Parts: sequence; C-alpha cells; structure tokens
Amino acid sequence: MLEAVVVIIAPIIGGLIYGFERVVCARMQNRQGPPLLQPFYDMGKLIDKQALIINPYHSILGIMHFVTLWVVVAFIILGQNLLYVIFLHLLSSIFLILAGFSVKSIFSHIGANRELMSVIAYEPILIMLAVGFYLINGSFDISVIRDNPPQILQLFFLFLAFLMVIQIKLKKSPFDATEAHQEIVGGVEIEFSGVFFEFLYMAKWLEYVFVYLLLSLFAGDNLALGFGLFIGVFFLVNLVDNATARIKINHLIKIVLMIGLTFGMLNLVGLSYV
Amino acid sequence: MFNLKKYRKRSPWILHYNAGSCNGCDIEILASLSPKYDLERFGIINTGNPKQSDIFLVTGPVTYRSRERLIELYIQMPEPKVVVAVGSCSCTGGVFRGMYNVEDGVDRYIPVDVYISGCATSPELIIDGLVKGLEILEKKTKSMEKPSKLFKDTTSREGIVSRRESALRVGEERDEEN
Amino acid sequence: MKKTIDIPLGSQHISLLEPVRFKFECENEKIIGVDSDVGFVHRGIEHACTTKFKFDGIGYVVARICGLCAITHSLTYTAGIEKLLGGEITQKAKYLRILLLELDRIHSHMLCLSHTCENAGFEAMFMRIMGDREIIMEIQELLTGNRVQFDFISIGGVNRDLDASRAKEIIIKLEIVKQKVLGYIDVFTNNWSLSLKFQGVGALSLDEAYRFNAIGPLARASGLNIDVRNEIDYLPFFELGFVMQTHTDGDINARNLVRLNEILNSLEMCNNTLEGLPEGDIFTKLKGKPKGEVLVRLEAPRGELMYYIKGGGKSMLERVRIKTPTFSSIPAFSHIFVGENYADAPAILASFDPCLACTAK
Amino acid sequence: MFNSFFKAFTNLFKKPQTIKYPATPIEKDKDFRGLIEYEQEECIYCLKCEKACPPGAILFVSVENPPNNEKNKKGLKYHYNPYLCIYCSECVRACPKPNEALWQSNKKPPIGVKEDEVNGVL
Amino acid sequence: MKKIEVTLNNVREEILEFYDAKKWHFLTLNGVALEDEKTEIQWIFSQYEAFDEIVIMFAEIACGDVVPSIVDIVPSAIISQREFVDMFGIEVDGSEKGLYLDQDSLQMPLSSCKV
Repeated sequence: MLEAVVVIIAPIIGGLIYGFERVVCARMQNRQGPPLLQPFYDMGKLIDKQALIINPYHSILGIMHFVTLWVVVAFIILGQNLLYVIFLHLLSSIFLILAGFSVKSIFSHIGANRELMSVIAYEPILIMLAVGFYLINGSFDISVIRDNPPQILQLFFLFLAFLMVIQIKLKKSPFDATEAHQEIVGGVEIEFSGVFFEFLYMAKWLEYVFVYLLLSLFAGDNLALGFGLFIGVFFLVNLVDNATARIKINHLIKIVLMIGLTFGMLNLVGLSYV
Repeated sequence: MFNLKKYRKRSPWILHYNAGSCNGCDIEILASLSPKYDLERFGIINTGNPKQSDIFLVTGPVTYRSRERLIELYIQMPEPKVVVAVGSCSCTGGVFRGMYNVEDGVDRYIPVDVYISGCATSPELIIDGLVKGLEILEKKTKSMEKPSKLFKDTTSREGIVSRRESALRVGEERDEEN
Repeated sequence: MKKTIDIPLGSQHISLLEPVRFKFECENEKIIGVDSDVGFVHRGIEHACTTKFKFDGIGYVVARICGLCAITHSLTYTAGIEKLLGGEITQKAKYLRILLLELDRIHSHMLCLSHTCENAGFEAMFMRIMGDREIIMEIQELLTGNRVQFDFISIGGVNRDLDASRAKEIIIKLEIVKQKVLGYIDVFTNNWSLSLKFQGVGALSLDEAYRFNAIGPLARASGLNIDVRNEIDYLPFFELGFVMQTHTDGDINARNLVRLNEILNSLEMCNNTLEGLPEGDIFTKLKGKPKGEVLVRLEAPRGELMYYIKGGGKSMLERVRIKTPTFSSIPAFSHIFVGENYADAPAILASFDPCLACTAK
Repeated sequence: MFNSFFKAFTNLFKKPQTIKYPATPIEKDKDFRGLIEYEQEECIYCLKCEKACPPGAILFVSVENPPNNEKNKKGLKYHYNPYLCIYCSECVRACPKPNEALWQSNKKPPIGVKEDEVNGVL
Repeated sequence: MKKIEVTLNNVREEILEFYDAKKWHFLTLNGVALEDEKTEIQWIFSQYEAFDEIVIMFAEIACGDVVPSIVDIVPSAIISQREFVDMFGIEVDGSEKGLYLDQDSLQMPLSSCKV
C-alpha cells in the first residue's frame, strides 16, 4: 500500500528535488534563486498555456516518454527486475528520440541525434551495473538487492562510473551536450509547448527520482547510508556542474566510454575472480 | 478547483529579441539576470524558445529587416502572452525616430502591454516593468490581440504619426480659428 | 540527395544578443560553409547625421550606434570635430576622457568573457563575472549618471567634473576588481573543461590575420601588433602606462587571455589617471563651424574605430563615414568558422565579441 | 577546475549578492540622469531646448489656452515625452536658466502601459 | 594623411603596386557625394606600427561608372564594397546589393545621383 502511494507521488518528490536543486545551484552562483516550489508554479502555468501541436505523433511520443518513465520508477519502487527497469528506461529514451525526429526543426534533429549518442555512451554502464548486482546477489530482483547489506564497496568502481551517468541523465555540465541550451535551445524539447511540454518537464523530475533510486540500490538495506549517498551525490553533482563547462558530444562519448567501460570491466572482473 | 491563473504570475519565462537596438538595453537585460538583480527569484528563465515563453522583451526601434522576424516570433508564442518594449527606442523610436530604415517603435506591428523608458534603461526599470507586466499577464485571456497603430490610425501617412507633424497640425488649426 | 544539413543560427537565438543570421552548412556537425546576414540592425545613422542632426548634437546620436562602445563613438566624433575647429582642450578633460574610455573597455571585455563562458556552457562563470562587472557599472553611474549611455563628452571637453573624494572611492573599487580579474586568469588557464572547449578552437594564424586585415583583440591574439592607442597622440595614452598586449596562439583561449591582460592594463591606466588627475577646467568653448575633411581613429574595445568627417562650414555636415571594428573583421570571422564543430560555433562567435549594432549602423 | 569547485562550495555558505529590489528600493545617486523637469513660471520661451533635443522629446505647441506667463507671447505650451527622451541632458545645457526653468532630476523614468498610448500624438 | 589621385582605369595597378599585406592595413572604402551627380570614391590605408600614417587614394566618378573590384588583392575589401553598392547605388565589379538594404530596394541613401 505504502509503495503504491510512493509510486503516485513520485513526480512530486522529483519536483521537490528539482526545486531544491535550483535553489542550491543559485546559491552556488552567489544569488538568491527561485522559491523552492518553483517547478510546481511552472507546472500550473504550463497547464494554462495554449498548446501548439506540430503533429499528433510528436505530442503522443512526448507523453509516452513520460508514462514509460513513470512505469520505470514504479518498477524500481515495487522491487521488480533490474534488467526490465534498464530496458524500459531505454524504451522511454527511444520515445523521446523518435519525438525529436518526428518534427522538421533542425535543432530538434540535432538534439535527438545527440540524445541517441549519449544513450550509446551510458547504456553499457547501466547494463554492467545490473550484471554487477547480479554477481553479488545472484538475482536481478531489486527487492532482493534491497534486502542485502550495502554493496557500495564491492561495486565501488561501478559507482564511480555511475556518477558520470547521473551527470548525463540530469543534463548537468560537463555532460549536458544533449540539452545544450546555448547551442540548440534545449534540443528535443524545442517544439513542445503548453501541456505537452509539461509532460516533458515532469519527465525531467521523474528522471531525478530514477537516478537517485538507482543510486540508493548501492546502499542495500541500509536506509541511512542510502540517504547519505543521496545527499552527498546531490551536492557533488551540483558542485561539478558549477565548476565545469559543457564538453562536446564526441568528447562526451570518448570520455564516458573510456573511463566508464574501464571501471566497469575492472569491477566485474574483480567481482568474478576475487 | 485550483485557480490556474495565479500561477502565471509566478513563472513567467522570457524571450528576448533585438529588433535593431544599440545593445545597451540588451546588455542591461543580461545584467538583470546576473547575481545582483537575479530575475530568477521571480521564477523568470530566459528560454530563448518562443514556444515556451510568456513574456516577449523587445528592444530597438524595429528596423526594416527585423520586422518580419518580430511578427513571426510573436505569432509563435502561445497565448496568454505579454509584450514589453524595453528602452526609449522600442517605445517610440527614440533618437532613431524618422530615420529611413526604422519603423518608429514596436507598437506599430505588435500590441505592446508595457513600455519601459530610459536610454539605456537600467535593470531596476526592467524589473519594475516586468512586475507591471505580470499584473497584466494575470488578467489576460487567450484571445489574440491586434496592434494598436496599424489598424487604428488610418488618417496619417502609412499609419505613422510624426510628433512634430501632428504638433504643427494643431498649430495650423489654431491659426485658422483666429 | 543533399548530404549536408543547413543549421541556422539567428536571427533570434539564445546565444545571440543581437540579430545576425548565420547559416552553417554542416556535414554531420562539422561546418563546411558559412553564409552570414549582418544587416538586421541597419538604421541609417550615416544618412541621418548629414540630414537630420546638427553637428553639435551628433555626438549624442552616434553614441547610440552601439551601447557597448558608446564612449568611443562619441569621443572619436568629437575629436574629429575638435580637429576641424582647431581648438585645444584642457589636460584634465583629456584625462577624464581616457578614464571613461578605459572603464568602458573593462566592462565591455568583462561582458565578452562572461558571454563566451555562457556560450561554452559554463553558467557559474557567467554569473561570477557578471556579478563583478556590476562594480564597474556602479563606477560608471557615479561618474556619468547612467550605466550604459554616458553622454559624457561634448565638443570642447567633458560634461561632468570628478571630485577628489569620489576619485578615492573609485580607486578602492578598482582594486577589488583587480583581485577578481586575477582570479579569472587562473580559471581561464587551468580549468580542464574550458581548455577542451577553448584551446585550439577557432584559430586564426598570423598570416591570415594580415591577409584579412584583422583588428583588435582578434588580431592581437594572433600576434599582430595593431592597437590604435599606439599610433595616435591626441590623448596621452603612453603617459598613463599603456602597454600593448599580444598572444601568439590565435585561438579562443588566446583571445580571452588578451582581453584579461587588457583589463589589467586598463585598470592600471585608470588608477594612474585618478592619481595624477590635473587641476583645471573641464570645458573650453570652441567657436565656429567645421570646415574641411578629417580622418580620426581610436581604439574601441573591439578594435579600430574610424570616422571620416567632411564639413562645409555649415551646421549640417556633408559626410560622416563610420568604419566600425566588427565591420572590417567580418571576412576573418567567416573564414574562422569553416572546419570547426557546430557545437563550438556559439562560443567562437562570442569570442569575436561581435557588435552587429556597430556593423550595420 | 578545483578552484571553481571550491568557490562554488564557499558561495553556498555566503550571503547572496542579490539585492531585494522591489521590496527594498534602491537609493538613486543625486547625479543620476533621470526625468527632465520643467517650471512653467520661470520659462522664458526661447525654445533653445526644443532645438537642442536630438530626438525631439521637448515640443512647444500652440494651444488655445496658453499657460499664463508674460514671456509667452506666441501662446505656446511645453510638452515632454519621457518615452522619447534619451536623457542626454543636452536641453539643460542649452537652457539659459538651468536649474530654474529646466533641470534634470534623479527620479526614475516612468513605466507606461497600453492605455497611455506613449507612441501617440503627443 | 596623404592623398593620391587615381582614376578608375589605373586604380587596380596602383593598389597592386602599393599594397603590401605585411605593411599596410586596408581601412575601408569610402564614398563622398559631391555636387553635379559626382561621387568621390576613396580607398583608405593605414600603416602598421607607424605614427598616424594614412594614405587615401581617391577618384572622382560619375553615376553610371563601374568601379573595379580589389577583392583579389585585398580580401577584406569585399564587405566595404558591398556596403558601397548599397549606400551609393554605384556598381562595383562582382559585388551584389543586399548587405543592409533589400536586394530589390531602390533606395541609395547617400548618393547624389537622381533615380
């Protein structure tokens, strides 16, 4: 029952995290920043706005992206199979990419292209993460992982690789080439407006819930450690965001694949032989 | 149920277009995003994307070439929206009034809700103007508006009212009466 | 079928302050051809200067060509008229003019640096520099009464005096700015992600700089010694400690470093001006109407600004030709873009510090 | 990179630079170039300010009920459009009686709304 | 400031002989409208690292003349030439209208020629 409630309020939790992040980010830049509930104000406004529809598929794919992401989050909360989660998440990204390609705007195409390339960069790490959990727990089930003691020490290198995935997924510099506000004005989200943009906006919140829930898996049954990890990584991500510039998409793939794959492989090899 | 209109006031996203200004007002808009004035505390984000914006900041006296793009951007913005003319030259043409490639103010082409004067205007005035614009945004309906000058004033030449000409006209009328 | 894609940048784009349209012909994301349209801001000021305004009011009109180098425009025009009228202005007026000129250069360079950082995706640095730039803006407001359009210079001198207590206040503020700028130099040289974005990107070699007649920081970053402050004498730049800043790499990083070093040099010049401010009047009345032709040049933040003024002994001038720095750099700009990645285009564009309001007049 | 990292971290605990503008008003410096103000009683109607103004923001127009001033022989009335003014204070320098008839105050220029018709006739 | 008079026929040879990219900096192409539908066209150069060394080559042309292009000698002249075409309505070899004004615009704001 509790889990069902958590699933329903998941977007709201994500919104709160996002709002808090905007305040923290502003404070790191020495300014006051928006109020904490700003994302919800934005949401209220976007419902009220007129929606311009480019073509039906574009809008529906945007909504599908949001719905699939919600299912992904629900799967994690309900303790389903980790592999399902990762592949469903891939599906949700594919919906977004298809939406990007379904309109004529050139910026949307470039954004979708970059999104696709970033998927290539981070997906192997997520799969290796699942394999790593399997090697320790003997099961892909998230409920099993949650019942076991913390696994962060055994999976330390994969944890480091996962930090880069967080940067990509949350569109934080240096790995925010997919959104790249100053180059391609938000990439795939450029043609969405009104209510349809709101689904994309809320999908962003769910993305926060998704990555931080995946992160909490490292802590296993230790809730306090899970919370500690969340706080620590949250500030780390924002500090790195405020200390780096955006790097190009080809650099992103090179760096993430090189470091991420090396770390992941190292960890997996270590787990299977030690 | 919820009154959604009140949220408009709390999250206005801005779009900025330079229709031929001297950069002075543009850098002041940039400066009002900076830490000292920090527009984000009103929930303002500079989106740069007309499809997701609520407030249209226009600077400059509208040159001949930029007017097409100006109207295009205005039409691309979904309702409800507010247009803010920033700086003297976008209000009335300012010092460029009457030059051959200039159209004397934004309100000839799109309906302007708030006029911010000053040459160059300051971040302080921009905040004042935006606060006033937000009040107007809350009352707006979702119907499209028409520019005030292009349709109303058909008596003068091409719809432009020259201050000096009209002032002289007033003088002539007076002479005739005497 | 066409194998390339056309990516438009402008005329409205978030990374642009001004309307300019570039059409990049790209192979994947690599730029192979550039098409530019710079005429969006054309207002016809040259024409208005000879038909609409009298010569003593034009100083305020040409200042509105560009908000970033407003002081350079009005100063160059005024210097030309003073040459035609044949008067000499006081030393104090000259010093105050240099003070404003250099303050303007500092704030313009800081804006350019912050804008380059923003376009490179470094939001925090943008906020940091813009926050510190407010100090300079406050000084300008104290001196002239407005943050951007100074209207400080009139034919025969300057409009406002500066008293000693204010001068002291300004010196203290400038010292704060100096410390901050030294901090930026560290960031621009040592930040790993900025080096990926800036080093070796958008390079202009020395030969190309000569060939395309590049000017300003763009040319100085390639090692070309061109600075009009080095070549003119109607303002005492050398007296106040002017040193030319050059670099040899020619890429975005080099341009940023040239700008940073110029800020430091300008801060020193401001300091020297305030400390050695002579006593005397700030205004001498010049009589007569301009007659003859004159060509004046001055170093704007972006490079060489040239005015050609021809007067016929009437209050209306016969010809005012304004050659602005960005105008003559456009051939070089278009050349640099070819072969670069589209992802770098906004940063490269911002690193030129283009001023289209100047270009199109 | 670590410097910026550290800077962001220390900023988190500093007081933000932001001024709370609409809540706490900014004190304008006495030399701020704000609105042009006019005193009808002192004006001698020499029209020097009208000629000097680059954009033509100051206009003297003949009206039916001219202001009561013995110098005003042509029956003129002063008009000033703050939305056209560029605040260069050239009119004040041209005025033979600065600070009495015409002066530049440090008041902020006004904000107009649609009903004001700022680009209208006068 | 040194003024050298040239004609439209020999200006290319003069500039070819005179211009050295490492020594001279091409400032701009300037036009001045004179009376009787004449226009004075000026090519302005300045010397690098020299004190106020400026050379102006000028020629007096009529409205129908075609000005030779110097883009192959001085590549950066292209933008000045396009501006000259826009502002004066006088044809320059290989430079098209449309930098500031529209391509089909009849305006020539600074010209003394009659349309």
